[in-house]
Amino acid sequence: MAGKSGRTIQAVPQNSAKKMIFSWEGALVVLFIALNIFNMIISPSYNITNILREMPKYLAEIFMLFGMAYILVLGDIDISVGSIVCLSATLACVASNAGLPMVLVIAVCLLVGTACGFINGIILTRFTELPAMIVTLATQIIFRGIAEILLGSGGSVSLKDTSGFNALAMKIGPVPLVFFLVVIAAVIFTVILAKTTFGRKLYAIGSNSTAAYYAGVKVQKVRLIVFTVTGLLAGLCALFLTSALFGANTTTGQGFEMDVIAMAVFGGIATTGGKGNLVGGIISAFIIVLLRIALGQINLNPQLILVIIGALLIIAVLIPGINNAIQAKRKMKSA
Amino acid sequence: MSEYILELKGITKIFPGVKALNNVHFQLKPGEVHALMGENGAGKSTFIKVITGVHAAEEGQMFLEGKEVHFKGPRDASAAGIAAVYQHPTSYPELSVTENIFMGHEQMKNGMIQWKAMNQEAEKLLARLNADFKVTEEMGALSVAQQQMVEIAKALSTNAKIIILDEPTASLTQNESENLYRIVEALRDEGVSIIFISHRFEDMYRLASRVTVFRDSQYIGTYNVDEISNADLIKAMVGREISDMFPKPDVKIGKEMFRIEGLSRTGFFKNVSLNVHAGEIVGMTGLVGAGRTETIESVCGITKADSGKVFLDGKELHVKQPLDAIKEGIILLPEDRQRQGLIMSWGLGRNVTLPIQSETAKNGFNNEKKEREIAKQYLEEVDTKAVTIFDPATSLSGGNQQKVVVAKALAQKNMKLIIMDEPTKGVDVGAKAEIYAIMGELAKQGYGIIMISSEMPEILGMCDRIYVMCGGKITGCLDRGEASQEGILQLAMEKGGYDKKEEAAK
Amino acid sequence: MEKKSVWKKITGSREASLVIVLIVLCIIVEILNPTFLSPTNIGQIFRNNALTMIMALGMLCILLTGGIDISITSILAFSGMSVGMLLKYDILHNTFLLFLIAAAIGLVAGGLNGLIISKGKVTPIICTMGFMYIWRGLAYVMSNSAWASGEDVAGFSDFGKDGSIGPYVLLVLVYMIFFVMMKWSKFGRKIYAVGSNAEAARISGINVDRILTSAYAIMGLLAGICGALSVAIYASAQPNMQYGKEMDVIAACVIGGVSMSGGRGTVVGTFFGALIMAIIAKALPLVGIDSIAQNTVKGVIILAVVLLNVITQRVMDKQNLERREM
Amino acid sequence: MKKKVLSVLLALTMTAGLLVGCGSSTETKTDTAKEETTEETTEAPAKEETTEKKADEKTDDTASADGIAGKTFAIVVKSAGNPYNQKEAEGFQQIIEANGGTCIIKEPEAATADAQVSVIQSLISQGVDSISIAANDENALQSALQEAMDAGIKVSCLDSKVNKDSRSTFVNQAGTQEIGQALMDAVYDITGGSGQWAVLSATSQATNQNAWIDAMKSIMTEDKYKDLELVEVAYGDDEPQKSTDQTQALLSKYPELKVICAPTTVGISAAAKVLQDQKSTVKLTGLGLPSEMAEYIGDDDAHSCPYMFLWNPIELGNLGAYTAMALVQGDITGAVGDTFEAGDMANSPYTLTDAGDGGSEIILGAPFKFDPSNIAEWKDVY
Repeated sequence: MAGKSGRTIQAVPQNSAKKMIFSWEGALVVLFIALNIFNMIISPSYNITNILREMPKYLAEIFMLFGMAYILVLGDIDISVGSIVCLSATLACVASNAGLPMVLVIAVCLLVGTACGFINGIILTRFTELPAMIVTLATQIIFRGIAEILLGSGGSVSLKDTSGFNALAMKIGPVPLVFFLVVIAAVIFTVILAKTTFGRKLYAIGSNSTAAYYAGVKVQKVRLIVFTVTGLLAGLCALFLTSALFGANTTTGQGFEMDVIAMAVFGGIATTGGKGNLVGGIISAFIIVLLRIALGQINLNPQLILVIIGALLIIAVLIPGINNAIQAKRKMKSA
Repeated sequence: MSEYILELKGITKIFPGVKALNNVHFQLKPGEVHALMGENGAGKSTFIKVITGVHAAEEGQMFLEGKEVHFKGPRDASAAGIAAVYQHPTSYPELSVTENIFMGHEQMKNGMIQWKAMNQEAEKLLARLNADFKVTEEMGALSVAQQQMVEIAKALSTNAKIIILDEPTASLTQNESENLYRIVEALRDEGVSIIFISHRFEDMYRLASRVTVFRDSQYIGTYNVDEISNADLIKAMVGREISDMFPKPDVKIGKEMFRIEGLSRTGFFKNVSLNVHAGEIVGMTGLVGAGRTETIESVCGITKADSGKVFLDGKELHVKQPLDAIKEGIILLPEDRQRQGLIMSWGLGRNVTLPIQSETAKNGFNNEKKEREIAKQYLEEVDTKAVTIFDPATSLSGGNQQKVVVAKALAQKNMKLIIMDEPTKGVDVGAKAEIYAIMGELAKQGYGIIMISSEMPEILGMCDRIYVMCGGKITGCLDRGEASQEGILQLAMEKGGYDKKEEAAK
Repeated sequence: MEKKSVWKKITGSREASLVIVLIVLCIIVEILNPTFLSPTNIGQIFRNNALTMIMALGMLCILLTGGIDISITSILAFSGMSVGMLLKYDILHNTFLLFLIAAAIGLVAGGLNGLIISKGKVTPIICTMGFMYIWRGLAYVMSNSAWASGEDVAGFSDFGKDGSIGPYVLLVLVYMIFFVMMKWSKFGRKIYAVGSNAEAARISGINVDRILTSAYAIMGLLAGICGALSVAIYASAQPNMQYGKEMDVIAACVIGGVSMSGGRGTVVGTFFGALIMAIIAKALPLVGIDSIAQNTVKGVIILAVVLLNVITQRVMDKQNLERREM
Repeated sequence: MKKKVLSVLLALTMTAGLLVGCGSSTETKTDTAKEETTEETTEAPAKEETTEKKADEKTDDTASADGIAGKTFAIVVKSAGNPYNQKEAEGFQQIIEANGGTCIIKEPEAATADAQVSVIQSLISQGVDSISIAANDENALQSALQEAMDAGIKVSCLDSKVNKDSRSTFVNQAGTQEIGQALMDAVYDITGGSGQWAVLSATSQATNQNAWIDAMKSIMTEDKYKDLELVEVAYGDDEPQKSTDQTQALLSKYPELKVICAPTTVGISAAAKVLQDQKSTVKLTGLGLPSEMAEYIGDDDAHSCPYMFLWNPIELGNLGAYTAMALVQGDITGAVGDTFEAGDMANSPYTLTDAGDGGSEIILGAPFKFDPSNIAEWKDVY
């Protein structure tokens, strides 16, 4: 072609070990190891059996991390997931108590979650002017509100027949079933985000949705899918939470949205979109969960645990900024 | 008293990793219009920001009316009588015109902003510029040309002795530019010194008495406009000679491949019909806001037209979203590269392969190796100045960014019609020539090309046929032979268009 | 012609459409329960929602800069708890000084938010989420599981007593200050400028970081004052006070037409938005909606008002386009 | 590639961390037996057997041992930052420590059943000997508490019960029927026997409040109360602001209203403030903390609440502690009819009675009436 100067452009990716170790994920791995050592020192009860026993409730929360990570990569946010968990769990219990077979109960739970996510998605994609924050804030109130109405004046529903949910809470050896499911889901969602065209589209939308749209990405369809899948994951979370609680009440899932956002952000996923990956998100989820377990075991005031998590979160997001500033200064000197 | 109102000596400015200015000089005489030229990335904008105190230079001295000054911030510069109108309008779209004019130097009384007085003052300023909009309007509701006028009014409102115009005509059409020239001349006659940055030679010839050229962050020289030839100036800017600016190849025009019939969208354009033949470069010009971009965006599925038909190769298309148009082979190079064309934080390679990733993918998994090969191939084909395909788009100059957008289009194998919206906007002269060359090459290969542009020379230099739009309607279609600057201008300002003529015929 | 411009002004101004929503809401409630618009009730609407209404102003500043602050009720709890503890342990009883201390605590907390967001380049939602945990947690730790009771805060709570004009005066004062500040002071306009186009603001010599920090500091200051006010109005300091109410404040702003992407929003709009939220809170128990359904109704109303805003805007845009038709 | 290496690293550290964790765990005393059995056995039934066996051993041990020295007793309250809960926990701690035991006070992160589940799980890990819990949900803690019982931990509840399958016994502050009766009589007394009254409750889901309200409603069907009209049950969600709104709404909706009964500590103080500030003729009664309500209790028009009820949360904590000790020492098993000594508490010895839900309960005593004559004395106690 004309104007060709014969210039060549490098196209071989550089794989340097240094780069990997100094990445955020690398730092998280180091932190993960350090944390485990720290936990073992402070808590005599910190061992595999206890961790595996204490974990299922937190593992159920981690399901939603995958959806939330996708939503954050898109540059959106969903603060209604906790309420979706509440509504799904409530309806699952109602369905189970109505005598439906377990398969149908599971279907109801997942369908309700999916439907809630779909409603979020539909509103957001039909009214693109609205920020996700305010829409999911309204649906947060509405979804939990509907659960409150369904739960009636008792405010809680308990399973009459727990056998089906007991099966969900079963353990394979010492390891709970939900652990395997979380691992499988983690692999699937990580791979989709990192390796597939769909994942690439998420990053494109999160980085610049206009340019993505011009390049032929069906932006609104992708958003609708992601919000719906997040609803489905909230349903899944509700299912396993119910198998731990044998019931649901108006506070089920309260505050989960902040928990999972904190996990994702600590894992290096930016709320501004287009940045981060699930490897970081998953490691950070385990860091937060294990820290909570260990601090719980030494009977630290739970509010202090929240203070520590809050402080960690702020430090974590401050580090890249400080790092950039130092790098810039160094470059400045070298120039 | 010095001969110069403003003089800069040995300015060096360092950004993390790069020297943006390296020992540059500049001298501005009172009451002159001084052009500052150079390719993108030559350091002009940085230089301006040093003058206006936005950036502090690491080395060098600045003299204002013979006295050395040290600006600690934009406030100091503004207090010293220096005002700048930046390349990207630095406006506040949600705020009123008055407020945009007076931001940072509001008229105060007892600690309260005097809105009434400011509105009156703003009206006076706008009247001086022959502006036809209200001071209470929201900035975001104005056209680019009107926003530019507000920016100039803002400079005037500070009673500046030196006004810097950074590419003021880049987004303006011919006659809007004319209006700007008159304003600049009037200011000069009032004794204001003006620094004028532009890629358009016509701006320089029309206005400036002297020109200073920067290249690669360095000072090249200062020349009297009357004494330097166009070729020499280009050579000074680019560092080499450009033999043929508009390499329009002689291509045999094929059969009609693309046709629009009666396309309308309420409030934007009405009853637009045009056609393109294989190997033909079709120009679309007119004033900004004439509906050119909006028409094309409807064709490409960005927005929806209310009525009308679009045909490609004789088949009617039903395009609902950009993907449909892309699948049919209609490729758009959007006007705003940084917002619409590229994902600036991404590497070049990823940008190039974004639209085709599904085609190279296996079972939905990205084939990264193949994507890298494709990206490398096309980025090299358009001769992008980059080190690796992983460089972020932000690291490139405007012209090279545009080349990446072109590479992205070329990578789409099924491309039939390529639509370029202002392909050389903000692109320096060297890169411009290269982009024209690519266009010629594409025409030779038999693609249909539509080029939307406000720049008269490239429209006249590159197009086989030129559609002129005005007020949302096509007012005329000129062949290469019959087209002239005056003819186009007349059509661009004519209201009513075809309809009126048809009515008259009846 | 004259008529048309008046009409255009009404339909074109968001505040006007808010007033219409407000009037419709009031009429419906008044029909369902005629005691609604009694002077006592109206007084109570303002008093019970003074906290949301005051904090909405701070949130306005922050949303104008394009940020968000979800730590406000935690700051409120911390400052309120501090006031409560000072009173409980008989350290300080001077109402004015207590308000001053609460305000100072808020100012520091907000300033910290602002510094981390502006200098540390941390996204506002994350920074304030961290502090949401931190301040709330510290409020719990400080309380040591004790409340300051009505008796503990006896003298102090006279300020917020039903019948005292304290909360109203504070409310009116803060709204007046903000109305003037946001419209007629340089500082107010700089907040708009930063939110509208931060880069442009930087070039025109505005210290963007300082404005950002100030906006968060102002928010913190108001949250701090509200901490003391909350103790005065409810004659009680509990570490979980106003838990989750930051969302009500944000909703009030958005209903009032404040854009979450920055640059757009007014004090008047915020006032009406907060008033709509206040009326919803007041009216729901009055019109006899079953209490377990009240949250749902509240959520639906918020969603409806927000969607209505968008739809109105779209209709207006379309009309404008048709007018432009040549 | 980068990610692959990372995940391998991650897996390695996890396993390494966990292995080391197992190693160190053998040093801990209480867990050792359980730990090893679970490590060796992979099948769930086998595990249950061993843990049961272990539980038996434990009971034998404690029965022969002297007192509760070396044993750990945990109390899980409903929520953090609430003085009522705090007093209850203090009362519990006082008794346990006086008898040489170790006491752990656990507050959940939030007032939810979810949060209490995590707390229970954490206590199981620590291998405590007894858990006394004030539940946020009657049923939601079942699986966690059963797991605790399977691990040999004695589970009892106090203040707010869990269902019969999740507990050995329940330390009830006062009989539901008794509280209902006391409140109903207060309403009857203050109204003068006829007129409108309303209830301001906590959340619509609060177990205790709902039980008391139901009890009041059933008592109201008696002929004596036929002239009383319950106009509404409003819910203030235990938030001062919402309780204030609800109280004001009650006042403007029912001009004829004579009495508000608020069986919740947050609601009653918010309502008391509204009524007292407005100098309303409407009077208030219910359940409240003396320390919170001292300001509002009085017989004259200047005070909104003539009298109210509550039990002593410290004594409730005391009794909870004695119950937990009795369970751990094997003095009682939780069966109806068991009796145990509770130090120098007023009604000692206590007998387990039928709770009406198939399980057993221990009743602290009748609710205590706080009126102007004794409020000054109690307000500094709790």
